[in-house]
Amino acid sequence: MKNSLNTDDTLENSGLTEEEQLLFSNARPRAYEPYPIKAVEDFANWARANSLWILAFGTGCGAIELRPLMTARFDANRFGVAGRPTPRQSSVFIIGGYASVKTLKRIIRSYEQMQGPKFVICLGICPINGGMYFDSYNTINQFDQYIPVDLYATGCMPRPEALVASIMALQKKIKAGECDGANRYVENFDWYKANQKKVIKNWDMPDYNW
Amino acid sequence: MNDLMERLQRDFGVDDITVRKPALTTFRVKKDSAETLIRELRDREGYTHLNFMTCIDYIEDGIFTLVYMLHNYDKKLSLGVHVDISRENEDMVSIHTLWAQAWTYQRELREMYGINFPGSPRLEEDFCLEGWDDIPPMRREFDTKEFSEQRFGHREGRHSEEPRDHMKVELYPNRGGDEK
Amino acid sequence: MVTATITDLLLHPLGIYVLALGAGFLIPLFDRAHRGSAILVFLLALACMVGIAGFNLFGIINGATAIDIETAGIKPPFSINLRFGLLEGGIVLAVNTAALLGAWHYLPRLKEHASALLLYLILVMGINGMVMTRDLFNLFIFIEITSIATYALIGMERSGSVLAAGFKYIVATSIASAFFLLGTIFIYYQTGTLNIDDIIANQELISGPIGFIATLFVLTGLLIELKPYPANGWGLDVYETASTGIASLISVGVSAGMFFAVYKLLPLAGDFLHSIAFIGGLTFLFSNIIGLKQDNTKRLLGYSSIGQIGLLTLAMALLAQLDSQVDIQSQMYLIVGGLFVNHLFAKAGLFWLAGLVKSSSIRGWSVISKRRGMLLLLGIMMTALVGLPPFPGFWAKWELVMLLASNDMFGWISLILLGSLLEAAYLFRWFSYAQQSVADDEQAEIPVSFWQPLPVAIAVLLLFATSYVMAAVMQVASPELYLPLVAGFALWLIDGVHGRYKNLPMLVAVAIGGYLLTKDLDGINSLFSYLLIGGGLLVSIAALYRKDDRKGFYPLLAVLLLSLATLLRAQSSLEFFFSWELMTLSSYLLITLGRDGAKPALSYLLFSLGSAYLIFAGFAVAYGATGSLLLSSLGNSGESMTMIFSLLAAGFIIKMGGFGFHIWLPDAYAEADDDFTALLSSVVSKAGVFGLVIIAAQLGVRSDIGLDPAYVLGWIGILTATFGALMAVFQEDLKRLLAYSSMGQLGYIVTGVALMSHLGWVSAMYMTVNHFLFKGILLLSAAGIILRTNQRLMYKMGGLIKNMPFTFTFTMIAIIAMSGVPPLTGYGGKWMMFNALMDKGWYWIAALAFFSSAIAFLYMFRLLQTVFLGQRKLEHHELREAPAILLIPQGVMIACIMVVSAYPKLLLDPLSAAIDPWIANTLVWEGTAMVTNFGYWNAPMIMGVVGGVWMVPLILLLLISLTLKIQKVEQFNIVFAAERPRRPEETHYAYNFFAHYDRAIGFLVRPRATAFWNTIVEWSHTTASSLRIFYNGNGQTYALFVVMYFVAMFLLNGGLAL
Amino acid sequence: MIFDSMNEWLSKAGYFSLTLLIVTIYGLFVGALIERIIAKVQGRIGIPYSQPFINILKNFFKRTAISHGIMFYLGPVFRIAGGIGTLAFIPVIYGNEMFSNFSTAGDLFLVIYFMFFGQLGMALGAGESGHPYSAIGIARGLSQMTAYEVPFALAVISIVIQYDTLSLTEIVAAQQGGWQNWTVITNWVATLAAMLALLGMTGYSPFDIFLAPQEIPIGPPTEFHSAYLSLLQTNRALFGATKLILFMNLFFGGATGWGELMIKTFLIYMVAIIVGVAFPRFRVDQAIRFFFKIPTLIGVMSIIYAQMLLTA
Repeated sequence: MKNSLNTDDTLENSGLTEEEQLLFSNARPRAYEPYPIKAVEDFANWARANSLWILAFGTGCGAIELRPLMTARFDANRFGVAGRPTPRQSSVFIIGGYASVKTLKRIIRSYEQMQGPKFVICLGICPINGGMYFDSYNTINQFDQYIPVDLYATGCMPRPEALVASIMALQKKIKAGECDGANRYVENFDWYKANQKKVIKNWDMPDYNW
Repeated sequence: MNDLMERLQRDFGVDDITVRKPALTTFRVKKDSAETLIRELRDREGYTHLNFMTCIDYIEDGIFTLVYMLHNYDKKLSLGVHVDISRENEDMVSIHTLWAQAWTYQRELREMYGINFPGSPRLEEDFCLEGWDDIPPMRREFDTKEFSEQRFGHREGRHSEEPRDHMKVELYPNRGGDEK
Repeated sequence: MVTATITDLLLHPLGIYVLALGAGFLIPLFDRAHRGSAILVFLLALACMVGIAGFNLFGIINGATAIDIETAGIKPPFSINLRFGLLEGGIVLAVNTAALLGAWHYLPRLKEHASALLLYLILVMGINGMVMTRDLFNLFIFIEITSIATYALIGMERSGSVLAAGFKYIVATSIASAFFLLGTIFIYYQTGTLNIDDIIANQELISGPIGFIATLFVLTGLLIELKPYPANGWGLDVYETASTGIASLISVGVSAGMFFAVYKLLPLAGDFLHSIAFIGGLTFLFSNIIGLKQDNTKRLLGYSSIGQIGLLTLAMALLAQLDSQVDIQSQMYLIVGGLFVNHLFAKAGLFWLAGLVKSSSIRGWSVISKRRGMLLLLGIMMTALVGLPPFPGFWAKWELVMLLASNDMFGWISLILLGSLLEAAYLFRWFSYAQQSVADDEQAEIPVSFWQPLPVAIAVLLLFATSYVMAAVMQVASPELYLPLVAGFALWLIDGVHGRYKNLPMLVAVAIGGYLLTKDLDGINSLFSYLLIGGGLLVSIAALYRKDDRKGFYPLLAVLLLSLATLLRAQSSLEFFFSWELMTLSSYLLITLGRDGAKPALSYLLFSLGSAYLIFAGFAVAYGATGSLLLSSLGNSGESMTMIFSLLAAGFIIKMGGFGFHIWLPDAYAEADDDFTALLSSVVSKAGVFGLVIIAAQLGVRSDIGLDPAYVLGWIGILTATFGALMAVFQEDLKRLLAYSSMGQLGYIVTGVALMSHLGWVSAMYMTVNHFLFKGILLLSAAGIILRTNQRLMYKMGGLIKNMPFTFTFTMIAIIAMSGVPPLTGYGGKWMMFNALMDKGWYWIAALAFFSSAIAFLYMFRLLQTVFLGQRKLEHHELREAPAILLIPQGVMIACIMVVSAYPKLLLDPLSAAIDPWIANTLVWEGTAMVTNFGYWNAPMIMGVVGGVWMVPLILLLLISLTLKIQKVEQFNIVFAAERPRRPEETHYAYNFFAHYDRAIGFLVRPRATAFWNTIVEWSHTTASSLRIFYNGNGQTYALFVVMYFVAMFLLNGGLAL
Repeated sequence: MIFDSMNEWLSKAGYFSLTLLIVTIYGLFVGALIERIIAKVQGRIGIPYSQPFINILKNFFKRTAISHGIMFYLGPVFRIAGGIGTLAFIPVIYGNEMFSNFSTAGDLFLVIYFMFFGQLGMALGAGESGHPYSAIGIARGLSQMTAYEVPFALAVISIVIQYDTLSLTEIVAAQQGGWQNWTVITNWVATLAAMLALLGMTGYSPFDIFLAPQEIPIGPPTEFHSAYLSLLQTNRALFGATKLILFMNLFFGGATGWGELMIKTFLIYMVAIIVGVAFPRFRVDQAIRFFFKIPTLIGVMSIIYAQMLLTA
């Protein structure tokens, strides 16, 4: 699975017309190193774990489970969780259940627009193996083929309690420094891109949405 | 209602008239006279609203049945107009001239069933599916499971159970799934 | 001795008649031999007539006595009794010259008939006779000769309409002559003499009903010949239909003769002077109103002719009234003579031009848009006709108005100014049609040789010469005053050179000229000279960026800038007004050089002239009150001070685009050449500020009378600022936005001046300098942007920061300096003005100032956002930075802004010193801080603190950036999910940027002012139409009018009471 | 000589850094406190007090970033420089030379105009990001600003008339000697107008459309992230607190100690919060029209009132 990083620093952006090539960056994403001092990295991870800003993008039916999180009953604010309407400022992407091919395209865009370190939680069974949509003509079966996933909260659907539990598990994982999805994505970029392009047939966007 | 049906029978030769509910009647009409009949219903009989139009694939009979659902606001009556078209020659007259919004339905039918509505606007554009490259997915000869496995892959470890059998085991584990 | 006698004999005035008659006999003879020789005789005769008149006039000017001639040795009425004095000589010389030039122009047509040559000579002789004769009956004879010759000449064109017009002409003039003859008989009955001098001497004999009727008949007869409104339809028809050669002679020659005849009989008029003045005024005003509606070239010229003669009549009657009280003979010569010569050459020239162009409608004159020479001639003629400097009409009008003002005849002044404005309106409307270039395939070739326009050119030269003579007589003809024109002329000579090589001479000329003109100025004038001349030069450097030839641009620019210099050094109101008008005219012409400049330039000119006439009126009132033309004596005007202040201030405010009078401003600024707009806004608009400061200094400060209008002025200023800003918010056009912004910023300055306090003035001057700096930068940047993008609409740009980083930086700094955000210059101006406003207790104005400066943020940001930021268009990816020559002046101005921001004392000290002579200094400095009653302002410290607090986060961010992987991305790498951006045009949020603001308070800026002025225009056109109802083209009706006119005169002058 | 002034500058800068630190921490803390109070009202626990700090740290610790250009990069710098500068020109603690900052550089007028500095810079930065929502947000924000400036300007003019000075120190000095001397008592009309303007200034509901989180993802800062965002967040706390200090100085008698300052500014802040939680959002043109009606009218009355005070 570990492909060697393509040495060529630019992407082809073959999905774009010649004019559009001018308008989108063709730079290849780069992986980032942890801070050289361990204590700083740990501290940074602690801060990241305690300030989880979730991208407000309900990608599937599970999005409905996200809403109660902010209510008095679950109050995810306690854990430093907050919603954020723009991917630039978010650090957590919660995939709300099944992802159709059409939505996958938008998920990829949004994911790539997020700034690292970034974390992905998949809700429900569908992102794992298709769930009840295992034989659908437009729902992908294995989400981690396209985007690196840090955590699965399985079930159909998992309840908000499960979501809270998964957030706490994510925090633990971040603090342990095990959430390197963004780097994995970059390191295996060509493999991910090939998978994405295999299912998304009208690839009319740049290869990496900066 | 009966008057109308009699008249339609007389003028257009509709058949298969079925009263499904007090307010809903369906009937079948020939492909050639369908558009004229719908126009007549809209302009003369007050069926001014197009609820929806959809399609049923009768692969065994080699036909698509198009369903136009019309509604009369004054009488609060609905009419379902069924039109059979051949699966081989899947052309149908466009009714976007009658209801502008019909082109959306027609785009969808084009994408999902491959039915052609010559003259309908933006027919060739993607509607729901972006970049679809196979036969239209709602046609029944399309094997969706095979397509899914081939395109989206298959994760090992998945197995399906008959819900009834599964629940028996779950509910009566001691009796080996026997409900008695 | 013998030779002298022969010379005397040959050159005796009588020779004119001898020549005319002799040539008249000879022409048919020579014609038989050879047509060419007849023409030679004809031209020789005319030339000799000019020569004789000139020689004798020269003699009289040098002290010879007037020549009285009594032919045949018999006493009048049986002899021909002539006099050749100063006036007669002048008029005869002018008329004969015009006739000679006219003959040249008309020769192609004249030479077809020998009899036409003959008739022409007879006509000229008739006019000469009318001028020179001192005998009533002779006068009648000459009138008849002239009429018949005219009629015959008109009849040369054998088309129906011409013949009909000629018939109407002969009918009307016959009735008029009949009146005249009747009157002559009655006068002879009462006085027993026909000699005018005798009649005047025995004036008391003309009395009782018979005397009344006699005078009435004589005067009415002559007046009708002058074609007064409304009994002038016959004259107009002739003007419209007759060929231009004849029409010009009727307009200038015949009218001149008639006019002089009236002049001669004026001493008899007595009580009739009022009605003569009334007739003249009415004719002047109404002809000019009707002229607004005219599209037919020759008819328009006809209205103009009649109007001018009306003005002459008015001036003459008024002066005659005054003459009875004080001796104003010399001014009378100047005024009547000036107006007359002006009309004579300008109108004749226009008729001749009309003959060359042969376009019946003024809309068709665009055929000469490419013929710059003819355009120039047309423009000069119109300028002269309207009475703009440096032409004789200007001096004459000035003298007339001043004279009227000193006798409190303000009603007549307003009428004259209004009529002049209307005349300017239709004449320059015509000019703007002539300027509009048409597509090449429509470009009808006008077959004009080099020689054909020559008479017109000579007329132009004569106008200039007369002008200089008049100025010399009025003792204002200093070389300094004429320097702008001379410089402009010199530059015009090298106008054929390739574009860029003309800029440098222009700059040198302006620099040297400006230095010479302004070197000995002091105080406020000196400050303004640095701003206007130095700043003007700086901005003009940018003109080098244009590669094309720009015909006419550089001479006009030199005239403009140097006229600003003469404006600054003006000591008297006459010099001031002369320079002001010159500035108006040259800036108008410069605007017309812009892309679609003709139409906006017209409205610019009309508003400018309106403002100029208000200033004129103000000076007139001042002259009336003080009897002095010196600007420094404005303050002695006592009770009229408020009036003077209001008039002058109104004039200057219109010029600056004040609230309600701003509608000329955006169009003119937008359509002028881009670099010229920069000059217009940053430099030329300051002339208005200068005027305002001057009058405020002279009038406002010295007494408390100035206070109330000052408060009004303050409100006007702040309303201008507020609405200028509001309107700028809703503009899509870059230059219109900046134009409205200019208007708004000048509003603050007006308010600052209106404060009439030391701090207020310092703030106004400071803002003036600041406005020069930032608006110069902004408009030069705009010039660069427009050059590169070829686009003025802001929403069609975007993202240009990537291509034009310098332009962006300069614009941004200029905008910060404009907005008043510390630490740049704008803050100081706002702070001082706010303090001064609070000091004065003008709280509401202060609140509005706050509000308008907040609104200003909206358009300033919009400018930056929609042009430089946001999404760049695909076609703009390859654009280059603006040319260096545009950037250099901007860079200099940026440096000035930075220095002044950090050390405002450098600027404030000289400003304060200049103001100190007028208002006691109230500025208190504590070290580098300025302290007022309310607060304090320590500019260097602010600069330091802001610099510091700006550097700290910057360094922090730079440090953090070291640990980050920052990727430079392209314009479409923005946040999007469902739909990706497709085209920059769809993604650039720029069009109707403040739609919500429009929804909230946009109703405030619906174009009410435009609607108001449109209504005015509509209304005057309607009036013009309704005034035209008298002209139905029917000869009988016209005859009836002539008769009724007499009846009306009879009734008006109390005929029933007899 | 030069060293003396250098020393003076350095010591002033040192004291100011202390002020800056206190005010920033206080601003962040009070933000968390308000969040917790709102949470309590809603029956929740709410964020930890440390949350705003962690958020800023988290953004500093982001490892990737993008840049749309030099203005985009400088936008947050301008923004926070505006915040710091505004604070620098306000004397924070009355009668304390240490915390009078650089208020000798300019007066109230300077503070009001310098507030625009950050907004303008931020607007330029957001503009260069090229995101249409940023531009829309700025257009709305600026329009709203012109509207609430009107009652605020009127109120300021009113108190300048009342105290006959533009100096903030002197305005505070005039209010010393008990609560009955505060502007809120002596010129309650102006205070009312200014407090209404404060609602617009703080950008809470009902005047938060320019940030509109759902419709135009948080408006101007849509594209800002990582370290840029942490600068902006710091400034939001700092600038918010600075505005409250300005209001406290103008209308509520200033503060003679940090405790008094915190209590007073917190209470002023609560006004905006209570209005914010109680009212739904205005559309921007409604907001503009609102400010041009009642608050402006009150502002006009405040000037008349001040003139009456002066003559009385």
